[in-house]
Amino acid sequence: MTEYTSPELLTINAARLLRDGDVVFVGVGLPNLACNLARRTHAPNLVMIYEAGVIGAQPARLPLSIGDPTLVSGALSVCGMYDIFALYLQRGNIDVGFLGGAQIDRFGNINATVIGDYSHPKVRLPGSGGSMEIAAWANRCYIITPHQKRRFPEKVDFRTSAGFLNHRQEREAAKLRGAGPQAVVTDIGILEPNEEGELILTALHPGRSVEEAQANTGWDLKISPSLRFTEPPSEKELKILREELDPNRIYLKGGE
Amino acid sequence: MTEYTSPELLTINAARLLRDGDVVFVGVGLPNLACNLARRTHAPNLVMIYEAGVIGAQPARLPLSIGDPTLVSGALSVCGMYDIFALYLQRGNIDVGFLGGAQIDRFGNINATVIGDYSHPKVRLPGSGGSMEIAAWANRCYIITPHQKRRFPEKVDFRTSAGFLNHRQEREAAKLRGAGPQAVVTDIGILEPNEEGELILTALHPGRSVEEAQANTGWDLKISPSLRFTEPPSEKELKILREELDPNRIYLKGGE
Amino acid sequence: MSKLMTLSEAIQRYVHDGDLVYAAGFTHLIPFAAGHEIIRQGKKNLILARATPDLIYDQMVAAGCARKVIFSYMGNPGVGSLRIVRAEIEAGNLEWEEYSHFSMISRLQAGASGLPFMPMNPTAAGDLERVNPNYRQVIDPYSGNAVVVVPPLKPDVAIVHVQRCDAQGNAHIWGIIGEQKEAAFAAERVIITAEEIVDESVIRSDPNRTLIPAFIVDAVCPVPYCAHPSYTQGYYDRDNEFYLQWDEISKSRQKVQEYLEEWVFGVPDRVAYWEKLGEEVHQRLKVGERLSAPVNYGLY
Amino acid sequence: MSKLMTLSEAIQRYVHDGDLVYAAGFTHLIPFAAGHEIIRQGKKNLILARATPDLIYDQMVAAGCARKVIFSYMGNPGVGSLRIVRAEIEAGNLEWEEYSHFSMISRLQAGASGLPFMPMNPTAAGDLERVNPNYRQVIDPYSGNAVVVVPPLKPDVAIVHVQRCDAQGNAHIWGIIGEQKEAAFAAERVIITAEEIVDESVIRSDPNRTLIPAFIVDAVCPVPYCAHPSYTQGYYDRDNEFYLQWDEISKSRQKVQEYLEEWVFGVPDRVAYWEKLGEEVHQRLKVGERLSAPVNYGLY
Repeated sequence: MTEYTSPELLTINAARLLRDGDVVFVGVGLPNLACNLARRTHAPNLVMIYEAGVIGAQPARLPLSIGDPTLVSGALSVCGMYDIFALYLQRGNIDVGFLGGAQIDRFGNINATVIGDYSHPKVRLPGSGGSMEIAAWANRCYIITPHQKRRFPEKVDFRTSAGFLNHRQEREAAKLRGAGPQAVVTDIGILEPNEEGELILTALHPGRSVEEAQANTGWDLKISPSLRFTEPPSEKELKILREELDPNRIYLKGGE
Repeated sequence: MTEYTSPELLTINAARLLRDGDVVFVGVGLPNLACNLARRTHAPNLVMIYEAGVIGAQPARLPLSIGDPTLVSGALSVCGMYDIFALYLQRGNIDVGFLGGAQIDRFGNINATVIGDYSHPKVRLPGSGGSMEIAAWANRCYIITPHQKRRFPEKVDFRTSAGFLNHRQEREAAKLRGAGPQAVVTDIGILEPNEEGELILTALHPGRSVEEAQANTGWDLKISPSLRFTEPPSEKELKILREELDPNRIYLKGGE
Repeated sequence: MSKLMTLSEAIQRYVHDGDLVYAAGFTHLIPFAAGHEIIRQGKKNLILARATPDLIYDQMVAAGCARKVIFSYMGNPGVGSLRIVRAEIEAGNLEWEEYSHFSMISRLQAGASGLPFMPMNPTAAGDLERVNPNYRQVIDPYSGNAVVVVPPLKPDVAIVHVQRCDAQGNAHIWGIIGEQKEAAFAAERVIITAEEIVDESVIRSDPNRTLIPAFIVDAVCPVPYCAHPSYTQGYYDRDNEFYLQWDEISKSRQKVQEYLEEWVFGVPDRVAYWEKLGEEVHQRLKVGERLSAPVNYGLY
Repeated sequence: MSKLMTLSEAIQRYVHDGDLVYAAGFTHLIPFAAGHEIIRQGKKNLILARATPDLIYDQMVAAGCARKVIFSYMGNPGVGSLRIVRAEIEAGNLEWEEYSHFSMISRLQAGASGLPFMPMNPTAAGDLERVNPNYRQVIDPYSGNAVVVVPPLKPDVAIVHVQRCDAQGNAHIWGIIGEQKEAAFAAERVIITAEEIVDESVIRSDPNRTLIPAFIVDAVCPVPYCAHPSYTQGYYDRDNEFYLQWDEISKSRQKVQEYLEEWVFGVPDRVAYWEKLGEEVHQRLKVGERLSAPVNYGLY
């Protein structure tokens, strides 16, 4: 079996969640790599949209920031920020959003704002950016994160963006456009919401265990009755990632 | 004294109401000529904006419609219709709007919609277009119209756009951005609102009389205590109109 | 994925009887060829929405395609009345729903943005709000003042004519851009007609010029001269003479029928229509070149 | 009427102590030179608003120019934390007011449109709305559902960097256009900085490219390389290395002061700053040519 790093594992599993023809709101880093990997494998018709207002970018290099000029030169379309949020996201034109945050809780709610009290912050985080809206209005959301107990509390300190709130029914009552988080891809496995909207373990990566997942989760993590193992990263996937997408190992080096 | 047609008289008197530096929402026809005349005389820094979304046009020919391509080629800026109404007009960036309509009443309200009952129209007119908003939000509005009794009823059949409603205080209570109609230029003279917002006769063109004005107005037209006569069209004004602005007499021919 | 098809095929597939149709354009880029094809295919009971109905809706109403019009200015621009629509309204044969320009465009903006309404500052005129129950009020929670709101307009199908686009539907538009972008984003289905189909590389050379992205587009139809007697900036002039002629034609229902017979039913498509217009018209509407100064996007 | 003046003069005339300043740009076109000039002139008690504060606000906060920040994402884009702003907030030394991207931009859109609020669909997250009383709700009169609204943001002064404009301030912008247009229309005063001042004829060759019209502009300042370490599409690259360096510099207040001494107070203007950066940096940030395909506006 081929060796791979934790970011490679996360990226490859995220890529597999994308469907051909999906319109994706892309961030920099691993989601960007995951989308480009999906395009080169099973989803050639993926439409990539950057929150900076860029549609159909053909970057000649890996962008450091979401507003990199390489995303613009040769793109299909560029529009302003109001339009990208209103005409694309709020209108319901986005199939998939990627989210991240310092904390993700039992019902998939995300904290990207503050650790501790909001008015007297212990750790002040960058804040919502577009994630409040992406979490609400993209048809499906995916979260990519290392699996650590401090990142998975029972309840987030601050709810920057909505998962299923306190129960799937609560989200449904709020009449949000999107269906909420569909999967959390970690370096141990994959969590997905059950009928109540609670995140449960539905897959383990090769070599990882249920006990490991539970020990690194801040709530009593339930296990899906149909728990499966993910397919290990293939030679092809690793080759595309390493040789074409991130040859300088900017995002894919291990040891995070 | 030089001869002139009624449209020439209207245009020249409208032009004189404009101030240097005014930002004007321009229609086709006489308002367009009036603005161009003002630019060539006392208001070289007039900014002309067409409701089609064109700013700073330099038309090489007289446009038939407000969306003529000659307005676009060589303009300073072109924007969409939402922006021209929102960022320019509603934001308060327009100093002057020109209005017209089938009926103008005692308090400067305008009907451009229907003669008779709205649901069973006797005469169906084109409707508001932008005039509902221009009348409300431009800082000052001017109306250019032939002086005829049927055009000046006591009360309009349908209030397409607001003058002073039933009294200046009523308009003020509505907290509209603009100050309302400031003058109605006719072929007999000029009407302006008094303290109550009622249109009264403030000026007569050379050779016209108070009696003539009153006979052609559908309400008991009051006369300003400081009634004046307008300066007759000057040689210079007529020359610019006839030789530069409408050499083919498309808008300036008499006999209306 | 190419979406290239003939206009006839696109109208067949994407315009259904009873649809709310928005054929976009403020004087500029009005897709007359699409209106003519709708007439030829005998579509019925359409709701025709446009800020400025222009002659194209006069013709579609005359041909019996519509049961209702939604508009904010019903005129023959620069000429006068829109005689057929006006007569049908006055005769009680045609439903109508009416707005001011900004409320009409605000409806499209709400539809394009996925909002349940758009607010507008009050105009105090009152009568249009009284006769059209789609106008409502909400209270501004900051000042306590009333604000006027209109609901989204979401056409079943928008038809948008553009200067150039690629086979997927990424479209460059310049000149008066009216409500083209908003109509496309508000609509469920989008038909693009284009003067030219260009290689994707032309589109990619100037992404800021792309107002409509391919993924919201259903059909891409190459239709040179689609807009005549309206115009396409940089491609041909507005046929002001025809706008004046229509004012005469539309005084008589018989002449209107003759016009439709000859210029709509009498030609199979826009190529034939344009040829039939003849050399004199072609020459009259020809325009010279006035190119934009290029901008550098940079190699990154 | 020419509004040409030096950046120093523009900041002196149009930025006052206590002003709400919006230096626009989403990663692209951030007017760093204007921020540095504000620091040099020792402006105080500013309220600094930006969707993405970026390093420019970190530096202005470090220099003691600000009493408050308004933002929606407070990070060093692509790198991590904005250390100075963050530390000052954590220490209780700096007021802040916080939004999501769309609510921040909706505030500008309301300000630019002259509306008392902009509606947004609900996000249900709740906590940001709880801690920021500027978020309110109104009831959609069509469905009865709640809609979230934010009030207009009307900066006292907006600073907008552009690729090219004429001496009056008619400005062409391309590449990522973020919230430049909205900030300019929302603000009471507008300062334009430009890579190039071009003849009016260049602007008039492509009116659809003009996002900001002169009549809302107060000052036009020719400032080549104004955006470094941010970038100007087609003119120079983003200095990603500096964004990484700042992450190190900003770990130490002493190093930050040394940086300000050397690169802000130690140079009189942007010309000197750019020269001081030196040939290696100039070469590294140079970009090749990739021109837009021209469009024909036509001679009419």
